[in-house]
Amino acid sequence: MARFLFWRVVQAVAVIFVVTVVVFFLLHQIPGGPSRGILGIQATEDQIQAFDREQGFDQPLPIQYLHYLGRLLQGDLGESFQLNQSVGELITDRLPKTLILTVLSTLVALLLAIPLGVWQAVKRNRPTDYLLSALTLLIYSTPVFLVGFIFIIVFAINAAWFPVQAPQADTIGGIFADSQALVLPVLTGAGVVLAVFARYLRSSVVDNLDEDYVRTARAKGASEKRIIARHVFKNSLTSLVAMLGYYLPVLFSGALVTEKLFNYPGMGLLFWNAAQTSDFPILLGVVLVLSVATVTGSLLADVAQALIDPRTRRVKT
Amino acid sequence: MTGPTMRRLKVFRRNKLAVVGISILGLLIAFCFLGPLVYHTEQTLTSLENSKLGPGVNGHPLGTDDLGYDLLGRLMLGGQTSLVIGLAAGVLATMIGTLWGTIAGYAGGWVDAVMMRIVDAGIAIPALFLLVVAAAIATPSVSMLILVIGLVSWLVPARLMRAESIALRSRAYVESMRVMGGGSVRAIGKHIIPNAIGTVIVNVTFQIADAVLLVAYVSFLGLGIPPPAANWGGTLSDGLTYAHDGAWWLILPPGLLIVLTVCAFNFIGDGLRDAFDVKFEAR
Amino acid sequence: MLYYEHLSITFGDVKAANKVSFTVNPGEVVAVVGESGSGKTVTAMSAMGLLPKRAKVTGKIMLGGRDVRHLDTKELRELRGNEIAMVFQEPMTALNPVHTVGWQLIEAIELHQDIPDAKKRAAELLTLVGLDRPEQRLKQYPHELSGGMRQRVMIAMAIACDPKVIIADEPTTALDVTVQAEILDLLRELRNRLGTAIVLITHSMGVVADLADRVVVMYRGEVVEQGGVEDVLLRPSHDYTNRLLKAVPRLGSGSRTAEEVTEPVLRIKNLVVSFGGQRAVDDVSFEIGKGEVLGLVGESGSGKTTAGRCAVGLQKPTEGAVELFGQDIARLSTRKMRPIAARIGMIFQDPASSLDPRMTVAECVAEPMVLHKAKNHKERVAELLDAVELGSSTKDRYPHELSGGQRQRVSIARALALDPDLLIADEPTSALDVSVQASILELFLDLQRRLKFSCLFISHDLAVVDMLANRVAVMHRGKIVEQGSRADVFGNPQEDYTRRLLAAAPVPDPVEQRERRVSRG
Amino acid sequence: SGQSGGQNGTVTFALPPNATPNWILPLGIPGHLASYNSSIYQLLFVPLVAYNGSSGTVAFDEKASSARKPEFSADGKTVTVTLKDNLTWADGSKLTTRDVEFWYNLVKYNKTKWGGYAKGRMPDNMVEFKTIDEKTFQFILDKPYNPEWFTAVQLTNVRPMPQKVFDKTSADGAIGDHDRTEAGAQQVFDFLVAQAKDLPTYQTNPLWKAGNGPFAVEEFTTGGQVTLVKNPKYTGDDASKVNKVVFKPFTSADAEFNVLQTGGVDYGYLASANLNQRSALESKGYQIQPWKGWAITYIPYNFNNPQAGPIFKQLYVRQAIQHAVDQDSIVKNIWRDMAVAGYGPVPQDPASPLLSDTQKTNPYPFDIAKAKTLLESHGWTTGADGVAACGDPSRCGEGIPAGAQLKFTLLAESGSKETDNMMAELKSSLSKIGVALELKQAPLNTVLGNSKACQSTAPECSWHMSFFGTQGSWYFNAYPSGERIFGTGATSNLGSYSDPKADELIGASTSTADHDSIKAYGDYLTKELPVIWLPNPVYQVSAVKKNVNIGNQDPLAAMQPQRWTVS
Ligand SMILES: Nc1ncnc2c1ncn2[C@@H]1O[C@H](COP(=O)(O)OP(=O)(O)OP(=O)(O)O)[C@@H](O)[C@H]1O
Ligand SMILES: Nc1ncnc2c1ncn2[C@@H]1O[C@H](COP(=O)(O)OP(=O)(O)OP(=O)(O)O)[C@@H](O)[C@H]1O
Ligand SMILES: [Mg+2]
Ligand SMILES: [Mg+2]
Repeated sequence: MARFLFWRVVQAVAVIFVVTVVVFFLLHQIPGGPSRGILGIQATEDQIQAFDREQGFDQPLPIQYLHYLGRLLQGDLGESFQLNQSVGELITDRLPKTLILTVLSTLVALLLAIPLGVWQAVKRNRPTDYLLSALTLLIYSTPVFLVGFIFIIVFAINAAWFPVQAPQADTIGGIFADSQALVLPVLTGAGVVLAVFARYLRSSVVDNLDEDYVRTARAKGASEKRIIARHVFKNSLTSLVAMLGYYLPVLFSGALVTEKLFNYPGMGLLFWNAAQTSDFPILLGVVLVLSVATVTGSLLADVAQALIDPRTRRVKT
Repeated sequence: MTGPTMRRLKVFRRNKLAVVGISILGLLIAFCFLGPLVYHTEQTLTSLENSKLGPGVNGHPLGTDDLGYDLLGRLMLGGQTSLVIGLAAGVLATMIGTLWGTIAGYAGGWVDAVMMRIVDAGIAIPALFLLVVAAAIATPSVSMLILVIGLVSWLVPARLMRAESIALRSRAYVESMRVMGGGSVRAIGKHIIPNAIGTVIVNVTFQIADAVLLVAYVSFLGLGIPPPAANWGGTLSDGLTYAHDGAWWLILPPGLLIVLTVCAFNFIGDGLRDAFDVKFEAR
Repeated sequence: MLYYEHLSITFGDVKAANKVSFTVNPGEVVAVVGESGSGKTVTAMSAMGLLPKRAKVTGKIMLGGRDVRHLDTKELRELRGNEIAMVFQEPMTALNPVHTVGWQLIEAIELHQDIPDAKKRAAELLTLVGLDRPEQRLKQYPHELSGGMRQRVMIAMAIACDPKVIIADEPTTALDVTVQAEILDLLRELRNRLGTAIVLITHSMGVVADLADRVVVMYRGEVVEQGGVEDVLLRPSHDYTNRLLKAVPRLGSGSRTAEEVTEPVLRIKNLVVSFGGQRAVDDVSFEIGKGEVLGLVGESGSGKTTAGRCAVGLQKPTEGAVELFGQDIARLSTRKMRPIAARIGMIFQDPASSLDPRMTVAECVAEPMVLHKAKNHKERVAELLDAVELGSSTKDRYPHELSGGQRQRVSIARALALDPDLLIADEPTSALDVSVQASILELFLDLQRRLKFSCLFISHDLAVVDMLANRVAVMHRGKIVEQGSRADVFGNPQEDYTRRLLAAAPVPDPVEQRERRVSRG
Repeated sequence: SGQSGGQNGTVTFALPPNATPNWILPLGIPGHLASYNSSIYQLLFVPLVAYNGSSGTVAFDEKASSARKPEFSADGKTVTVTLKDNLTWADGSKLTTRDVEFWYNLVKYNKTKWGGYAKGRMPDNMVEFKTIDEKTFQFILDKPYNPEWFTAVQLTNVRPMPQKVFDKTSADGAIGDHDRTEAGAQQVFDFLVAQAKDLPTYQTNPLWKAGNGPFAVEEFTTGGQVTLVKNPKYTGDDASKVNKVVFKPFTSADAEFNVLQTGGVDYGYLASANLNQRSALESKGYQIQPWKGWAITYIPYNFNNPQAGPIFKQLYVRQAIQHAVDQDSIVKNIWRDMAVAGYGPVPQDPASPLLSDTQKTNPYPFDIAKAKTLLESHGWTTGADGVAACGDPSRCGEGIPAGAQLKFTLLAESGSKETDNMMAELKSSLSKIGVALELKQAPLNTVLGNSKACQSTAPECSWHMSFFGTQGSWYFNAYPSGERIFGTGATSNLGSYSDPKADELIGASTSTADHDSIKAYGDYLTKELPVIWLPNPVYQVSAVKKNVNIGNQDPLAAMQPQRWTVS
């Protein structure tokens, strides 16, 4: 196990390295370079040159990359071109916000998806199942931005049940204190993955209900409820959790839309604005953080599967 | 060949939602590709004086959009783009993913490790990033979107197929073929991919649905194909700008079409999943 | 205690059980035997109310004076595990992989009993079924136990609430003879101590002879004969029972002799294979001469399959050498390996999975010819199918449309397609019931006499090997402990392990088996 | 909630997306010049000379300045400035010429690091700083300048800073005359910039509390929320009438509009697409006020592009293209009247005495037929693909081969519905005269990065036309001269437009004192079409709570919140 872990970590580091290389070189393929855009149309030639010199854009790309890597290894993600803050600061500022939203969204999605998926599995191929299938698909196929938009118009502006903005506080405590303002953004975020989770869980529960151990449990005299809750559920959930690791990027794209609509400056928006302004250090930093998160997520998923769930070792039929 | 095919058809037909999905898809394709032959509209020259007419005004059954294009005609045109991108990108992603995953799973060892770490790296780089960079390097066009969407979405099928491939490569029928002196190409082409075809086909339908949604998302972010080209997502996100005006006819129809398309493909996928599931009839 | 009266069970058009009637008294072991698919499992399961909803049931199933069929869900739950318990065929999948053994055992206890210290009781149960260090075992997950241990956990779970009836569905098929003997002893002790009635479903007449008081023989959904174990096994009255018993291979009935190996077709020298530090095959050497059948026997997991896989290059040896037709295969490139591959045939342990489900029978059989670009496929395929007694009608069928025995014949036909000089047959009959097994063995012997190929025949069924082999090698924990002519090894075993193996193999004669058991101690 | 805005004299102002304030030092450095930064720091540190257009025309605003109107010597080479008497820094000391000299020294010795620097301009054009007395000083210039231009374009950049607080080289270093030596000035400059780069300390750093403006910082978060409170120590004659101004950041215009609809801000904005909501907003207590910008909007032609350049160099081609732009329709249908048609290089709204008659009357009105004739008469014929091709090179013009097509790519800024639609409309109407546009979209920064002034051989010279004017292409200082956008070789002359006559007229407009010179310049470029003139959109469409009186909004895009009132 230790050896396996060691190699997976080494591989994960390699993956992150590859990601930085790819992202770095891709960014520099954008024609025109960032200086003119960053400094604005009013900037003079001297300033542009000074900026390029300062950022090392006059050096060959591989050298620039090595410089970047060198600073990265010292934990320095660089300075934003435009925001007058270091990328490290910006990310520590924004990451918790996005995390709150995505974690809550995921939890809500799970809370809704679990009973939904299980119920569908129990009633599989019956009208209830079809109805719920259609419903979850409807949610799934409505683009997030439309869902958020409808929520705002209906529940915030017209009915005024909830605020139109996500919590505006800067502290985590402050954000949670304004819990009412969290409702709409969290629901919007949950919509993105709810249907996916529900469908995944349904098929997983259906598969598990066919397993022999369910028959064993029945033979013991366990009730159907107990079988679902204590036997099937845990089996299905471990694979669902394993899948969660890979859903980070999806959640992240969803976060951008929620952040834009609900005036909630998080990672998605940081990334998006940086993309708009060619703020390379931020782009690199955000992608790096995301890739570390994703790679760690998938690593944890692999390890969790190898550790907890012996079924992954069995050749599946 | 007829045996299993007929059986699958039967199972597929028994899934009512799948049949509904196929019918919807047929109607949508007819609407987008045959519609313009019957219903001619101007879709290149703008007509600002006719902008945002309500449904039925001046002979525009669904009204016009903010540049004065007839909306019904625009939806047909936009549907072509959305469906073509969706189908092509979905198929492309599945093809790349299938081959990649199968080879990685079959080869195993360090080849597998390297190939799958590349997939990990791909998953770790947000699709959004690639879209932004691609849009900055080249103008979005149908083929570029197909390529980019295809390139960001082959990763999941690759993972799926790797798992399948690992399971299948140690099946006795693959091993027995190797004992008989068969090579890897035959093992992958003749045994592994055909036996994972259920997974592949189901995956295609989901990929297509996702690609249609991704096109909408891309348009919402302003990274879509520039005018006068149209796609449903673009029409929808443009329409949202005027939502506060009460211009519902700019939102509802494209929204509905997207929902219908995505649902149709998912329904079909569900049906196919059952059709290719050997256990299905035993249940 | 439990009795069935005119029980019929149908699935759609399939009549799985037809007017089945028999009785099980307290403290009695009733064995249910019969060919595969004859309705043994469904009949037993119906007593627990565990049949799928599709099943249509008529007749009576009386348990402790109540008809199971008329109980509601709650009453059924009260019954299950409490009055009647079941040990399932597949211990591998019958336990929940994500819960500890203790959790599952305690669940079984607490569902019906209000015991303050269920954990202690669980540990007691494990001790009762003969597992050491029970406290520790409780914390383990199913995959951390061996097959035999899992089977014992299943039995512990079944007896958790002292049920009046236990149904044991092929409780020992997955196990080797020594473990099998222990489990049978355990069941016997339970019956003796608690007076439990046991319904025992099995293919093995040896097991029946060992444990049963009475026997019920089923054929095509119907009970064709029932009676005391000695009556049925020694003086069968029904035609099918007769056939069944005749098909059972017996140790000591073999007749083949061994000669000096002169020109070895396969030579394995000091073979070692390790999996993550564990030596699955440990310094094994043997040779097979031209036209000779070497039987490789030993308990489950002793490394037989692994050795066989090394012989054909499917498994890379950790140490040691494999020579095929005088060439060291480790040194051969893939291209040079091809002509050698053409001279080898292999039959895999599991016939169902060795055929591509998406290829027709003809395509499967033709595959080696396609690979080696041989001519006239069509005629050759027809010839081969003919040789294994498969009609031409099977040619265009898919594997799932065949029975287990038919599938096994297809893989034999395929293995023989290129007239191999060496055949590796890995438990070619383990998945079959005795009657089908008998006809396949017959066929094999016939072909081997005619075609004169050499063969490595892997099996844990000593009687089968006795019938086919010229020489025998016995494996134990990765090592070959004894090797010699069939007559020497089986008739005059030198090694302690070989002797134990022979002693543990039950014989299908209740009288003889009783004597053997007593002498074993 | 919040039907009545401006509670307790507080006004909440909505910032546009992606424009969060992040600089406080009154010396801007490149990359930190966003207009909201200067809007904020000039409320803390009063500039030497302020201009403002809220009176209806852009003019000197003495109240908001720290000096009286500068006086120029007759030869136009000496400026004499007298500081106002009543302004004091937070520590109670008076504003003196030393504070101006401090600024001058810092800029002189650090000019390349300073954001406002351009070669030949300040401080290059100032030969000497002469202290007369505590309140009076002189700048000696290198040559005569148009006083109006020099005051409006150059002196507005001068920011007196509290020398007694700022003149040090480290946080706990001693105050001295470090700025008077080159090395010392550089150390001080670097120290101040380093302090300004520490955004999280803006709220607490004593440097930023030393100002003399009508406001003081109460809150300045890294997320971009800034709260200014009325400065109790302010001694000038422009004291704030509101107690507090909150600058609130927004992640998107949509999010801001949602908040606006629930009354969450006092002074916000809306997209022109949402103007139909006007009455709904008015019923919620808002007033819609377009905020006009002192700007022009245009699409530059890349005259140095090897293929398209020779075509663009033909005036008749530019005339035909300009004739094909239906500005009125764009203004009405796309901008919903929140833009003003533009015909030349001088801002047309608000009105100014600098506008030439030619530009007022528009020499190239929308006329497709005329545009077509212009092209046809010069040897262009429209092919089957609808694109005009040169059939007669002798008539088409120099450097245009036979068969050359009027096919151009237009790289336009993304992210705005109005721009998208304007570009679509442009493409559509140009296609009617045989000009094919291929539209590309990219974020503003990418568009700017891609539209560099370039030599024709350089690879980056492949662009044809570009649009970056969703909020106006070019914002002028108070005096709308064109040396930086149309002068030969100027950095912001993206399309490399070059015309000796234009250069001459530009030179005159910046060095002579009368209005005729700039009118002559405007007249010439209106006719010459160095770019495609387009409607100039308003700076923003503001929605202001009815009980908050903001007066006229300054076309120079600055704010005077001290003059707002809450009733
Ligand atoms: N769930 C089911 N659906 C349909 N048919 C079934 C089902 N379960 C069993 N059968 C059929 O009922 C018949 C009897 O099956 P059963 O499992 O009782 O056989 P068995 O005697 O236990 O055989 P084996 O020795 O192979 O275990 C078979 O033909 C089988 O195909
Ligand atoms: N691929 C593998 N990875 C790890 N361990 C393996 C692998 N294959 C076999 N083993 C282990 O090697 C040992 C020998 O296995 P093998 O399959 O050769 O046994 P066998 O004698 O054929 O048993 P059976 O009679 O049950 O078929 C077992 O302990 C098994 O768990
Ligand atoms: Mg059975
Ligand atoms: Mg084996």
